[in-house]
Amino acid sequence: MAETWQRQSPLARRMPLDGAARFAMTERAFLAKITVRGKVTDDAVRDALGVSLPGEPNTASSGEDHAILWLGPDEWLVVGPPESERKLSSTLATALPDAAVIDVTEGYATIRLGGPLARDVLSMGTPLDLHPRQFAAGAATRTLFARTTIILHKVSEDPVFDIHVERSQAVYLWTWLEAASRPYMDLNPTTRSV
Amino acid sequence: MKYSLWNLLRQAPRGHRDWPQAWRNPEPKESYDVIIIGAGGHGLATAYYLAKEHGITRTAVLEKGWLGGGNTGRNTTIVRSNYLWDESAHLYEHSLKLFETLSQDLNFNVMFSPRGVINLAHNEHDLKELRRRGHACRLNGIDYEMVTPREIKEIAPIINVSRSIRYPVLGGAMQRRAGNARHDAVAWGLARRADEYGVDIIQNCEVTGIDIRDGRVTGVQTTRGPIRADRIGAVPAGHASVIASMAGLRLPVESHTLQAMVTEPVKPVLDTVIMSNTVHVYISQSDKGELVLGAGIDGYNSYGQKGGINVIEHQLEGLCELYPIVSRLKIMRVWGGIVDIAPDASPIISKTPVEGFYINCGWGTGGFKATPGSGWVFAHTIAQDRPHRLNEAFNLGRFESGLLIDEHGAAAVAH
Amino acid sequence: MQSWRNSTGGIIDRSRHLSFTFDGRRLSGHPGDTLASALLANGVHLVGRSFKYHRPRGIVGSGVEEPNALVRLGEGGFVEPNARATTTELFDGLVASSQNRWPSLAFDVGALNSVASGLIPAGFYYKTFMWPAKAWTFYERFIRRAAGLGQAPEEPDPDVYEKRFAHCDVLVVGAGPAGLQAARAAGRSGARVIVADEQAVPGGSLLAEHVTLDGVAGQEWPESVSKELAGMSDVTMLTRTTVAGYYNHNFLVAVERVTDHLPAGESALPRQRLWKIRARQVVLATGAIERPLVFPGNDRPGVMLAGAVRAFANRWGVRCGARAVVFANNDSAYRSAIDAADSGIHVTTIVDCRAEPRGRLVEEAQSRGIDVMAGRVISGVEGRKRVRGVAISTMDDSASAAVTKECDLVMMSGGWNPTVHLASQSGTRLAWDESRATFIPGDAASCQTSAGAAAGSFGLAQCLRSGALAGTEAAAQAGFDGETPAVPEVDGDTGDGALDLEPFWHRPASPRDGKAFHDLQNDVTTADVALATRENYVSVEHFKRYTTTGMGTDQGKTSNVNGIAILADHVGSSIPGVGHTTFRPFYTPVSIGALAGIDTGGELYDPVRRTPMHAWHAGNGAHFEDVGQWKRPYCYLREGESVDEAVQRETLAARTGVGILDASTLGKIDVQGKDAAAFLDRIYTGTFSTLAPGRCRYGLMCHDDGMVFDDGVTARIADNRFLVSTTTGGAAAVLSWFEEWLQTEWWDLDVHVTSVTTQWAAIAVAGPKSRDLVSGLTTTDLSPDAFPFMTWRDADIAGIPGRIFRISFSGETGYELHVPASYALALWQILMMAGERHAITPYGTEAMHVLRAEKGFIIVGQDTDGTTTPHDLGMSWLVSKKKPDFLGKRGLARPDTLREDRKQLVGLLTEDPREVIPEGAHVSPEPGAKPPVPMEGWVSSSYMSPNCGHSIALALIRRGHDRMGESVAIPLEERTIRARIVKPVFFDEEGARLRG
Amino acid sequence: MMLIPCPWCGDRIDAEFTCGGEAHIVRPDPATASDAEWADYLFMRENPKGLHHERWFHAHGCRRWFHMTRDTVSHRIVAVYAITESAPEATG
Ligand SMILES: Cc1cc2nc3c(=O)[nH]c(=O)nc-3n(C[C@H](O)[C@H](O)[C@H](O)COP(=O)(O)OP(=O)(O)OC[C@H]3O[C@@H](n4cnc5c(N)ncnc54)[C@H](O)[C@@H]3O)c2cc1C
Ligand SMILES: NC(=O)c1ccc[n+]([C@@H]2O[C@H](COP(=O)([O-])OP(=O)(O)OC[C@H]3O[C@@H](n4cnc5c(N)ncnc54)[C@H](O)[C@@H]3O)[C@@H](O)[C@H]2O)c1
Ligand SMILES: Cc1cc2nc3c(=O)[nH]c(=O)nc-3n(C[C@H](O)[C@H](O)[C@H](O)COP(=O)(O)O)c2cc1C
Ligand SMILES: [Zn+2]
Repeated sequence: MAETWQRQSPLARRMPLDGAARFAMTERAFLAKITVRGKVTDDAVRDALGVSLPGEPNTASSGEDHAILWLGPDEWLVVGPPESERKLSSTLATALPDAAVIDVTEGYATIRLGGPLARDVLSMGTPLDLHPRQFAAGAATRTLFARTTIILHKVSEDPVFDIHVERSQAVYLWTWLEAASRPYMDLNPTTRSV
Repeated sequence: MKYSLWNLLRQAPRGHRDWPQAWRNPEPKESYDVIIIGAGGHGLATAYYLAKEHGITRTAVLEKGWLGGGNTGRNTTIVRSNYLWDESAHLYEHSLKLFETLSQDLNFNVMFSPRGVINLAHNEHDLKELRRRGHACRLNGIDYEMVTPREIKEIAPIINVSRSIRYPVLGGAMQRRAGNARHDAVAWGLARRADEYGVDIIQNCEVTGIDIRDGRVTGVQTTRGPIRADRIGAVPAGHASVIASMAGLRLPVESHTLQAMVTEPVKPVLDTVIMSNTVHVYISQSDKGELVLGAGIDGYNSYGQKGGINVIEHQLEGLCELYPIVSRLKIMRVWGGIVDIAPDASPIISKTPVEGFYINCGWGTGGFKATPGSGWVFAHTIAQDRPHRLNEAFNLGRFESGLLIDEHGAAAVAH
Repeated sequence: MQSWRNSTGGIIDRSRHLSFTFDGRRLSGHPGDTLASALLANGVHLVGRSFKYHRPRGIVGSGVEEPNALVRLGEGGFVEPNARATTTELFDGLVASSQNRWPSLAFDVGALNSVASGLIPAGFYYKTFMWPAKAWTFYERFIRRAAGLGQAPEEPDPDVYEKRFAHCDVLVVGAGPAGLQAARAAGRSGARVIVADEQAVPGGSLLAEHVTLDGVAGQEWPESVSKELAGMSDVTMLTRTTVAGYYNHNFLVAVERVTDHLPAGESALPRQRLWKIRARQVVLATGAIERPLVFPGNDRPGVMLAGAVRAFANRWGVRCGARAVVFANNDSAYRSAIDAADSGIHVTTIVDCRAEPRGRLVEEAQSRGIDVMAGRVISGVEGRKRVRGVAISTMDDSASAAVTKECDLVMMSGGWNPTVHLASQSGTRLAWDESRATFIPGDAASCQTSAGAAAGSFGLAQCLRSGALAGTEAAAQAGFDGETPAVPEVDGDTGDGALDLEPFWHRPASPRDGKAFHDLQNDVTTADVALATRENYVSVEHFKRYTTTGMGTDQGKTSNVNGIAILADHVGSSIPGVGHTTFRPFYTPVSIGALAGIDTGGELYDPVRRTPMHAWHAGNGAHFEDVGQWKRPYCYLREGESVDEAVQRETLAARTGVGILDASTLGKIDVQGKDAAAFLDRIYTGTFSTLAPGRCRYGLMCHDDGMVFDDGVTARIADNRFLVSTTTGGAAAVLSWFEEWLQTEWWDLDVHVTSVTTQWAAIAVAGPKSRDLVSGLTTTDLSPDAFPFMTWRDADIAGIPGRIFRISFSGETGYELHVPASYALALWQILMMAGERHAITPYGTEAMHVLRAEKGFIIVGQDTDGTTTPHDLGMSWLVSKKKPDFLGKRGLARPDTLREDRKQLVGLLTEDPREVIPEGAHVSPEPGAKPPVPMEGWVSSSYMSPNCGHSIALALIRRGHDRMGESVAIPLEERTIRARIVKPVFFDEEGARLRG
Repeated sequence: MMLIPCPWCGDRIDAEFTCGGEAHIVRPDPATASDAEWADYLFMRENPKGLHHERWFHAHGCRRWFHMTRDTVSHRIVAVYAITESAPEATG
């Protein structure tokens, strides 16, 4: 019978890139991800998760265990620790009776990027302006990336970015990022962040 | 003076001093029997066939810019007739046949070059669609053959038929009688001949209004004054809605920018035309040596002859997949045209609710190939006040009754 | 070796030698050289053959304007045709060769065209090659071979390319004095600035001048400004970067040549990088391009732009000749003459078409012993592969007045054209400026301005000032206020840039004059203009296309204005009256590789979507097909098996034992909210509000014209929640369709739709043994009574929390198992193991297609085509008559959708049961007729059915529903197949298996 | 490449959106609409040269539909307004 260890994340076969000084990339497997749509109040969310709703478009709010990403005027993505999706969806469903709560944990893969080149490599794929003035830590949005759609979350100013991408396209995105960063992995950082 | 090698030889020592004007620049007269709006290929062909086939020569062709400067002058010159539905197949085939003798007919070399057009299939569904179209073509008497990747590679050695690319070439369909014609020459040759018949081609004359009395047209307003006529044929391509609105009509078309481009000229590398719907790119090489490239439309209404770079990028990504040697060639010029897209990707060649007002539009991304045929049936429609058998189905009424001629499969990518 | 190189002067590194070859000849140059400057240093002037007449051609300019010196670079996959020698940076080992000549540059057979040139004026091909009618393709072959310039590479490109987006407050295009000042001003304000210049180092024309700015040598000043800019954290200087296209809303595209100046393979960096820049404000400081003069023989190697000769001398320390004659209509040529003379060229004469040239420059030239011949023009050039002398005559050409001067270099200057390409692309209209005889930018389109020579200021001090002002203003417009930087004190500048120009466009040609070219690259002469005029190709656009003026790789940088002027003269109009042609991208040609970036080559071209079981499929013989972006197993090949055999085996196995199919790609949409049921009632032709939770129902979706566009099974999960399934290819479109109706029309409905396609993986288990197999893995009671057809249950499947659906597209007893995607591979493997005793068979999409065709189930997109209604499919039972409205209802009630003679879905049985009708074949009532043969339908699906033991087909045939039992003909190329119209169900008509 | 001001996400490149064509087309009552009225609703368009009220969908962003008034020649964006609103007066 199936055991938890038989769970396979979409990027399980990929070696993390560890060019920490320049560009690092790794999968964050099995994070719980819940889409919330509809009428949601800040109070209810805060009561349930201890995190408030992000107040502004293109932002996320984060607590110890959870991050809530604004994706649209009636759409949020709640991200929680691995294996918590069942509990998280029922908590949310109870707390938010007027909202649709959909578990999409398995529908998305998450890739974490870091290093001084991360912004440059991202700029090769996304038309978003990633200048710290425009896209500071805590910013989050859905956007176009190369030939797919991603949810981009700037986790910290170091910088660290989390990308959530539809599971079936995770390998594509990984391959793309790997190819885009390849010329720089053996070099000093030479691209310019603009 | 007739265009011929003999006359070229005679003119050479005289520094070509005696060649006459290809067409006149007449002043608009007060009235005509027929006014054609738009001196694109279709408008000029209409005027030409009105004269040639129906003896109507008191015709003015009004053009807001320079003749042939619309989509006729900015298309990728692909001419073929392998359409799916009978109605389209018959119309385009009629046009292809006219193309085959157009140079002689016009005494102007339009460089019709039946070098073959290949449509590629990149998946099972494509193959099915091509086969279906092939069976239809065969029964319609239109040449069509399925070709294997190996055969395609022989015809076009620069193509990559490896199975390892994203959308490998699984096969294709070829129409050998299809090919290219020189876009400008088609417009110029038609203009010269129509002019010989006495047709007034009036450039820099924009139609700004259509005069209607008791549900009948009586003439037009133009930037060069009013001109009277009780039959008006509008062939304004991308501007069809603008003209129609002057007659109080709305049309089932939307105007979009369609871009095309050329590389720097190189020695011949490709002697046929290759189109691909799935990879969204088509390619041929002009006689001057440029690779002529096209793709799909920009996704929003536009009357600007300039599109977005993203369309170009995606098209060239596909091009590099299929033809790896092009990567170091350079794009020299990119331009756009305004195409009028109909919901079923088929044209409208029709009478309208306004008597004496006829419309020919909706050719979208693919009407160059129809230039002579479209003019031929439109001339008939205007002269007889009823459609010819070949354009009967392409009426405006089909949108009301629901009998659309859905050619998306055969027309998807521009051509 | 470099006998034409001066020992001092210029900004090249004489301490290092770079070796390169041209047509196999080994030559040398220095870092800082372009290929052109190195060739000239070696005394090489003849570099190519012209496009049409194959005339010998030399280097004319010193930058992007170059019309002639196009060479082929590199070898093997690294070949680049049509590279401008004047902008190609020299590196060690560079290999260049000349183009468009055979067998050699010095002796070119194509030059016969020159002899026959009388026969091939502009547009000659329109007038001949028409007889006999089919002969054109014969002539065309020769024309094609003669045309084209360089040769394309024959191998794939080994280099990689990169694209990236960038954003800035101010983009400065051009880093000449104006651009650098603009960048400085904007940078100091704190704005985010990008400066792009196409050259290897910033400085623009300053690099070719002898001046000082605030006491710093003009050739060094740019470096000092760059240093200042480098210290600003939000300023980016991009050199070797050409801004090539200007798009809507200040979106510009630039190409950076990252490693083109390095030997092939030396750097791991991309060859080129495409910058896609969104700028709030743009300052165009793109400089100006010198205009040639049009006179007979002006194409001979050794006839050069005066400014280029000056640049070669000042920037590269190269003398372009020993003895020069200057031909000018303006003052700037005098500066070039003076600098040329100072560099060691013996400048004997300035032929000036102005009647009375005067001023300080004239005196200074004369003081160097240069003879100024006023009111004169060059009327002819001697020499073929190199200038040997010129004939000088009066304006009105009294031949008797002609004198000849020996020279090996002619320096010409017809004035300057501001580089307005990008300004014009941006939508700024150009205005004709009479005093400078050129087009300059008129009122700028929004968020953009031109500065320096690009705006028509030709004096250095003015350029510096206008740049500083433009930069300050642009920054302010973008919300950054700063002080305008001071204008450096200029010393050595020779004036305010007033050219004192008197236009000289051409002299009416007489036949004995020889060819005078206004477009060197496309070989267009003044005689061609005359011909075009005579034939009434006088609209500037007709003129361009008829003569091909400006249609070469240089896009007329040196030819357009001259061409227009000569045309204006011929038609008796003014230059603004004639107007100019359209400036379009790209400013200079851009490689296709750069525009494609890394988004090409297999997976990077378009995402490959994979299911969680993909690796298993790949490891077990899957023969994949592309369905949209998905890879799906078409069948699984066993050793020695053909695709057809595999499909037959799999099809049979699913009806005799048990088969499993990876159905994960089917679209799945979670629909929830109080009005979910009402919503689906509007979307589907059928009714879903009556569906009980726990049950499933098949439905068709139509567009509002009544044509079928997707189908699938929908399960009611709870009162307010449904799971809609869609076709694999239609998933995204259906989701968008839902959103569109919900947001734009039915915003009163409380419904949310979310894609869960990849959340759930799906495995279809089909076959008489399926219950046995699945029940071994779950405690859920699968007996038909407890778990009937078209129901679903939450279930624990092999320890995985999932759902079981009792639905079947194969028409077989079967289940669809849905589990969270990460468990799907494990479940698949468990099923394979558990199914061993039933010889479980994974089957692919094709077996699935055969199975469903046996049952007469349709595939949208295969058995429908955008003109097919539910009634045509025989599915009227799925179209509600009770609902007041649903999408498509009214569309289905139009006269032509109601007709009885529409094409309707039927089955076909061939007379010969082994014969499989080719898919796509058409049915004809008169199969033997001569084309056009009438057609009354077509075969949409056709297979050999191993379960029926004969072939089966689905077809859409006119009035088909009324024609059961009728025999029809399907004419093929070589024979006609006969078949009988039957109901479109071939297997288990009662559905015993489905329900059993 | 237009810069489209999404009412929710702010300025984004046009490639993130899909254009839904002419706005404010009223779906007639299917029970009473004539064939001509239905054809009008399905297919007939103003397709103006100049200001165009149209619908856009932020497909790669917030996935919201909204209205926009744009000049189809210059691509100047004149107004952006909610999908539930009717065309602003001033932009005719
Ligand atoms: C980039 C591109 C590539 C294409 N490639 C192909 C291809 O490969 N093969 C193919 O078959 N088709 C192709 N097409 C489509 C084809 O070009 C057109 O369908 C065809 O040329 C239309 O011809 P026309 O004479 O109807 O229109 P046009 O040539 O556009 O003529 C219409 C004329 O009407 C004039 N006009 C408009 N309004 C007024 C007014 N108010 N008063 C006076 N005059 C007016 C216009 O100025 C214009 O000259 C392509 C189109 C484009 C833009
Ligand atoms: N009277 C005369 O003799 C005369 C005439 C014209 C210019 N000039 C002199 O030329 C100078 C003009 O200064 P300026 O700063 O205006 O121009 P500039 O020519 O010095 O600099 C323009 C720079 O822009 C670059 N450039 C042009 N288009 C580009 C593009 N699309 N992408 C990237 N880079 C591009 C050029 O390569 C050049 O480096 C002054 O010194 C002026 O005196 C003199
Ligand atoms: C088939 C074809 C080939 C072309 N070849 C060239 C060419 O060799 N050089 C060039 O500059 N433009 C070429 N063009 C583009 C034209 O210069 C021009 O851009 C196009 O006709 C649109 O007109 P416009 O740019 O004036 O709006 C070609 C156009 C077509 C349709
Ligand atoms: Zn948005």
